[in-house]
Amino acid sequence: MKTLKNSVLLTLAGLALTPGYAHAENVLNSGDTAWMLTSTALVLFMTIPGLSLFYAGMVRSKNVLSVLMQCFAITALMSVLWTIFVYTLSFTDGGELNPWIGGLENLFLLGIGVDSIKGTIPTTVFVIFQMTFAIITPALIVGAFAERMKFSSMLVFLTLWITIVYAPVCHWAWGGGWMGAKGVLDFAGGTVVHVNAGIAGLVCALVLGKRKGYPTMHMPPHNLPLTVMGAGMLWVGWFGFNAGSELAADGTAGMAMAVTQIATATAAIAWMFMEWMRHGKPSALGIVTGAVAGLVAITPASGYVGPIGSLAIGAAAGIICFLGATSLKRSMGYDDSLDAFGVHGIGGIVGSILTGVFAAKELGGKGFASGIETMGQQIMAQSLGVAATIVYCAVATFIILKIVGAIMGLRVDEEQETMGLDISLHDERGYSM
Amino acid sequence: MKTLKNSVLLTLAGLALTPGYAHAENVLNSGDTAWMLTSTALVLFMTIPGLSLFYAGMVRSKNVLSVLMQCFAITALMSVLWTIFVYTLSFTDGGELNPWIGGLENLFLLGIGVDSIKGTIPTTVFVIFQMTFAIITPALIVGAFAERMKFSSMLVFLTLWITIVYAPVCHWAWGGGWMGAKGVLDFAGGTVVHVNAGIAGLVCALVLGKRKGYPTMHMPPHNLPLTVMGAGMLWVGWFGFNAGSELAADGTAGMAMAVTQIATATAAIAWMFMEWMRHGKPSALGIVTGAVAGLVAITPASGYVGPIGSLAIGAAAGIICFLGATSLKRSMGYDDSLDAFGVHGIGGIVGSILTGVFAAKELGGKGFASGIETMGQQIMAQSLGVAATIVYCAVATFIILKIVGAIMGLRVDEEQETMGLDISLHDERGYSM
Amino acid sequence: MKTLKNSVLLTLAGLALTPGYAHAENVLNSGDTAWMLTSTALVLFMTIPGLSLFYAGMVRSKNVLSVLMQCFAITALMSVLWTIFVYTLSFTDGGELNPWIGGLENLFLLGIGVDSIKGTIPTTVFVIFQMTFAIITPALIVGAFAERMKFSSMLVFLTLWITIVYAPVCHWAWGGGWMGAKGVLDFAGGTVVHVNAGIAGLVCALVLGKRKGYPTMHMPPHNLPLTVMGAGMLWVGWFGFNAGSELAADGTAGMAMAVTQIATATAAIAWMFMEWMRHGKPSALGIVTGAVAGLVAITPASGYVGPIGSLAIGAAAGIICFLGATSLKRSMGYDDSLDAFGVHGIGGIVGSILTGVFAAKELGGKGFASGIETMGQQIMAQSLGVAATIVYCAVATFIILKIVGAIMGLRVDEEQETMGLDISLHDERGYSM
Amino acid sequence: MKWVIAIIKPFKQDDVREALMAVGVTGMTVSEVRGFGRQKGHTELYRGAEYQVDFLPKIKVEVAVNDAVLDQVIEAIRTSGATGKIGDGKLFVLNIEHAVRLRTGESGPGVL
Amino acid sequence: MKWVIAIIKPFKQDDVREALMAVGVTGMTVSEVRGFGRQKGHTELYRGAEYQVDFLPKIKVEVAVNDAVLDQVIEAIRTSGATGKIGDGKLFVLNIEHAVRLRTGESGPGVL
Amino acid sequence: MKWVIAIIKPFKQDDVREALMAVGVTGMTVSEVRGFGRQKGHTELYRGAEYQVDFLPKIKVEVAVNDAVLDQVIEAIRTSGATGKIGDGKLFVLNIEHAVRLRTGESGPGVL
Ligand SMILES: Nc1ncnc2c1ncn2[C@@H]1O[C@H](COP(=O)(O)OP(=O)(O)O)[C@@H](O)[C@H]1O
Ligand SMILES: Nc1ncnc2c1ncn2[C@@H]1O[C@H](COP(=O)(O)OP(=O)(O)O)[C@@H](O)[C@H]1O
Ligand SMILES: Nc1ncnc2c1ncn2[C@@H]1O[C@H](COP(=O)(O)OP(=O)(O)O)[C@@H](O)[C@H]1O
Repeated sequence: MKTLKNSVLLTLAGLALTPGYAHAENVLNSGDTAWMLTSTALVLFMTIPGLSLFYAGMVRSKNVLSVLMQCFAITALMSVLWTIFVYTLSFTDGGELNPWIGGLENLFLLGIGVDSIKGTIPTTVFVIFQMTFAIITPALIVGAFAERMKFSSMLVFLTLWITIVYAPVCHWAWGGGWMGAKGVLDFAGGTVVHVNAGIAGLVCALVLGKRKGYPTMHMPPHNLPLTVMGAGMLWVGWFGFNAGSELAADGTAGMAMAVTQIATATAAIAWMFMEWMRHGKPSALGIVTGAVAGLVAITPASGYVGPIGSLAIGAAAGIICFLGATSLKRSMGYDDSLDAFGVHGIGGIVGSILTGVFAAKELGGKGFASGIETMGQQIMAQSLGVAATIVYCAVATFIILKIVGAIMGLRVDEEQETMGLDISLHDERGYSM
Repeated sequence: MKTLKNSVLLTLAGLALTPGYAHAENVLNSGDTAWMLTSTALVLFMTIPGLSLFYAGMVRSKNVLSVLMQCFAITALMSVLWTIFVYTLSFTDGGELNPWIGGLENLFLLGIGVDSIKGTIPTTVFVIFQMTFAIITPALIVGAFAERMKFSSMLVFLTLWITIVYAPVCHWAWGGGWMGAKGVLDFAGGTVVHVNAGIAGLVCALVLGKRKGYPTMHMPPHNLPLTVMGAGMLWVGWFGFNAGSELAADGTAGMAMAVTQIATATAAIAWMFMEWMRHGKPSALGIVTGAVAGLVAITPASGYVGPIGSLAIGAAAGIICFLGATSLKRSMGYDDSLDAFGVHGIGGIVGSILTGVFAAKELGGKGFASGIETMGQQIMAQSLGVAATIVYCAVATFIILKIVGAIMGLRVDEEQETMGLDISLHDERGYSM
Repeated sequence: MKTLKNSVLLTLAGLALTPGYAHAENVLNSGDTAWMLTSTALVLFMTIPGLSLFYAGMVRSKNVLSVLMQCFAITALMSVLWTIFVYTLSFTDGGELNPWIGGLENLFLLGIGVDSIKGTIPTTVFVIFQMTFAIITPALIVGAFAERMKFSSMLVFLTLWITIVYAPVCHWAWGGGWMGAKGVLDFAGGTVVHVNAGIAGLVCALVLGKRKGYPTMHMPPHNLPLTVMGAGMLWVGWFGFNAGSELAADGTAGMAMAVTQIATATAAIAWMFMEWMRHGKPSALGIVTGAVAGLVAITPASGYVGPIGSLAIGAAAGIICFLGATSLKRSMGYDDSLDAFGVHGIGGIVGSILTGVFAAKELGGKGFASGIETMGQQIMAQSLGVAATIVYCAVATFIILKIVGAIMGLRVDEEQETMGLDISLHDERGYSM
Repeated sequence: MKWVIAIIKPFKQDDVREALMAVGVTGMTVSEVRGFGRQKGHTELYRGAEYQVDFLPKIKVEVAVNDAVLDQVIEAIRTSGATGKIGDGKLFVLNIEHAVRLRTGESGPGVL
Repeated sequence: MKWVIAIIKPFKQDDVREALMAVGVTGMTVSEVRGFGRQKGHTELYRGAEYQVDFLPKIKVEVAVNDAVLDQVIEAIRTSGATGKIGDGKLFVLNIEHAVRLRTGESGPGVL
Repeated sequence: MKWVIAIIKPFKQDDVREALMAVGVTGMTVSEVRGFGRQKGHTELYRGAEYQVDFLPKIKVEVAVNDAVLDQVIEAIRTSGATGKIGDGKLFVLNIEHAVRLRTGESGPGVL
């Protein structure tokens, strides 16, 4: 998402181009509002049903509902927490602490009314749009602990995580914190969403340990059509994620949508050919995973790069995430069940760094952050953003997991795992054909 | 949906806030139009595929197509009927009969052209947006008679129902009829859509009787992932339903979307914890049903309440509908197969009444209907709207069913029911794996 | 899609109607942009997941992933090709060759920046919106060669096809070529998309030959709920296809959406009753196919006809495509597996011709193309457009197939076909329940 | 020991299980099968392509019983599984030569 | 009476059913099974995780026949079920000691 | 020749297959079944409607073996299929009177 400073500049630029068109800050623009209402719907669509189907198809049929339920419960719980206190921690002024965390003035969204405006859209729309990001980020982590985490522990863990990890990182990048000030470019969530979720996922996979039987037992995805369907929904919904992060229906939103499409397509093709070369056949699970990798990688770059940059970022994402989700995972031996780290963590890192390259005007981009002059500086800034997110997220996630684990345990017991979480945790079965 | 009078006022208010911005009545606004085109797509999306999947997953596999087909055929049939005569009955001036029913001036949509404007959007868009409401309302009733009604009888029954029940109730509330005039607040269809469909469903369940084997035979949902998927789609599409009912992309639309999200999330959580406490485990079917209950309950309130009100309405809906769809149904013994009444009827009543409470300015709402001064009066108005809908809908639905039943029968015969409606009525099978 | 000339005229007309509203050409309009961003998402949604599910449900379970993968790979590949050279061939000025094909000035989208404007929307949005059409057209052809074509050959075939067939036909109609100049009306792709894909499908079916066992072996659809779900998504997404083809959020877009809804519903009902009469029972697969036939047929007409015209076109499409996909196919004996020709080819022809009838002002339409005065002339123009597309597409497709076939073969071998393409080409299985 | 195979109508499964439990049977194994017989199937129709489906869904119940209770078991299945309509199904008895309980390794009649 | 169990390739199901009907068999029961044998399976690959799948989809046909027609039935299955390629499957004959038709309660050879 | 039917726990399928291969068995047929026995089932709950599900998912392994290796086969299944917990399942041996390989038409012990 553009930082607010950028937003003003862009809008002024936009005004210059559109004489006679009342597109000023703090005046509601119905076109921008229409697009942001739509974008909000699109990003929610990414999680339910998109991501939840993408994930649900990959687990064994005895766990299909547990994954769907985790994503759905996260959606509901994060919405409530966001309303009560996470929004204000993320996006209001934190006073002295502002580089690190926001303040408390909008607890329970108090102070935000029908007529509150943020930029050119109602503040309520901004709040809900951002809420959908705070929903999907923890939902992405599900991919790492699927098929073995206790549902109750997951709720507690993620409540702490959204407060202690997401809110500050979000504030750093978009809410007026240090990361934005340092010129780290993160248009739609490369660090805030994907690196954050990917690293948290990796820590979860390591702390929870492998699923019983992994990797010797066969655990083929139980219903790949669900996964392909979910991937298609993610792709479509991601237009709201990236082009919506412009917070307006303008040229930057248009370019963000274009580069999203191009990078995603390129990554899908790249993954497909990698698999074809390495394993002799291209697969449906492969190509859709490649597309998701492309979506992830273009996310931080989407408002800053042009078509050429998006082809390059897409290709890089497809190839590197392919290696991450196949060779790296297998050689390291952790059980990141559905590749939350392999796709989102790695894709987020690749995309965040490459944003520093392809934002360059000469490469068709919009140019570097204000105050940054060379590609080297921008890449440094990007790396700093990534590194800070990795370190803070990894440490904090680890501590939270350990505490929750000590108090209530993290994993279901062996028998429950064998029986499947659907029956053992939820008393229901996915299919009764 | 706001009544037209409100619409003018709000727009004027909007204009005051947005100097230099041409957002006047009867002048097309492209932003508002963009949002309403989108909203129309979103509300259609609620029925096909949303609601039809939500329902289809809950029946037995031998009836899966029958439910999908019912929803699809309703979509098509209601669209045609709406075009021919139901729109004009609902939304044009009925002259002397105007408090009760509209007129005939737009039969076959004659008189509505490319340049016709309603408020700030093309009249065609208003017509189609409202059409999607007239599609989903009868489709909701399917939940009550699923797995046993004759397809042909259903088509006849719902043709009569949309004419005799829906058109007038819609006119009462939104088309210039008595309900709007009395100050009954129904932003997006608490009475018109949900109480109406819920009560009609209850009458259907009572008149048609139980499914063979109910409640002793096991009838677990055959494919809950479909249901969870459908619930996600309903949630996303509902943004068009509620925020679209503002007919503009403005601050009220933004707030309507925000409170929709918050109430839904709260209801889902509330249902989940109720189930957890009462039965020892939370379930996926439970949490998604809770979300739908929240969506239903916030519907009438969505343009009138604030975040605090939405938390309260969501919590109430989750808890009360939980009791309705579990304890009440079981103790009364009717077979409302998929809880059309338990969720939509009860949720609609709860939401409509509570709109009278949380519309209060002190509780963060927009204030009461014009002419209404106290919360007590508003609650009385709301109760009147609900009661009138219940009584009229129940009596009329009962009579229509009895007549259709006498002429052509309502239920399939025992053998067809045992065999499943897919084979016996449609000569096809859902799955051939 | 309106031709650019029309676009200017319509916009000017719009301006006349909306005093004080800055909706001029080459000035970005945020409302129009919002709608076109949304439309782009909707049209992508038609292919993934819409069309791919619609098709996937109809094949046998051993081929489910192959169909999903074909659609997904087409989406990715066409996006990349469009970016690199197909867009510029389709939509830029071809100089002397302009009646037949565009030029090369926007290779790699060079020259298109954040600030480029086309009409009232960013050029990037126009590019991506049109890209989604270039995605779905080849994806439609999948229906004709499903369950037997080699994946690698398909990629090569469609790469050639999009270049040699799609790009020129698209340019003829919308890019400034001869068809638009002749006054052929094709609002959203009757010839460019549907006749084109349908004829290419027919040629594929004839050249590839029947599936092993067809028509004696039972090949029932393996998962009709997927098909019904996909049909619902197609319907919803088609609003972007048709109403988006106006490239603005205005009265014509509104009417395009309205007639799309009405024609689709009418065609669904028509097909349902045809089947009911001919076979004794209406089916779910039937009604959804009827809806798709209606969507296809109203496509070329959607910006030109009124409600009455849409009722007529819908009814004609439902009845004629019913005969095409049932009687005609069976009597001719070709194996158009999922009726790409029967629905899209025939529906496209019916719709394109009838556009010439119902565009008439007296029938509620917008009037004929500029320079055309009588219905007879318009019908002649429409027939010319259809005939040219049929002949060119058939010949070119045939030649491409023969060349690709000679070089690398078109079909999988018998054993692979028996085993199913999922295992034999992709090393994965759709379901492991 | 005998191996009793009964092919029954799906909706009779619970009745048969209860009848078997009533005569002291404590274990059984069931599976979904498709049956062809006198009971006529149905037609399916997909876009004009008509299929005659002759196989109907049935449940196969397999139960190992000691010789002593065989007659009771047969009678229990017969009375609980019959509706009197064509397609009720059939029951076949085969001989078991040997039986083992995997958990304990014990064999012979005590296994049941 | 004999209980004939035949494991065949799925796409041969209709041929076998017709061959059986041709020799006068009026009832049979089929089910989906997975077979392991000489015929080699296939590999599946999901994000780099390779599975060797040795079990192949097969159809199990079970048919009770009177002794008199046993040879004909065996021959019918053999000729209709064979393709000559590895994996065609096998046929086993077991003895039925007793048979009952649930609907009527009649037992013995008349049951078929 | 004997027809060995073993009802086992699903996650034991690979172990049993390997144990069988280790004693020289080259073919077998498995299917998904639902078993009722001492092992208790579970409860399912849908919107307040509670179902007691007594049938548990099991795998049925069927393998035809020559008499000479029967004991080894039984032992292999027993040791590989047992976990020591209730519900491990059972094994039954029936007699095969005749066997045919469809592909070649050969019959008798050489079929296996
Ligand atoms: N000879 C047979 N061998 C195996 N199964 C049979 C045989 N005959 C019938 N069945 C099974 O019994 C079921 C019922 O048989 P059917 O002839 O339809 O009715 P009924 O048992 O009332 O005579 C069939 O669907 C089939 O599964
Ligand atoms: N000993 C056996 N016991 C049970 N089923 C067997 C046995 N051997 C083979 N089968 C079944 O027969 C099928 C075909 O056997 P296979 O060895 O692959 O080919 P063929 O029958 O041509 O020799 C197997 O997939 C399996 O289902
Ligand atoms: N008499 C029987 N006939 C057929 N199958 C049986 C019989 N008894 C048990 N089974 C099968 O064996 C499985 C395990 O039996 P169970 O009594 O639960 O445990 P155990 O084998 O440890 O005694 C059951 O689920 C059922 O499938």
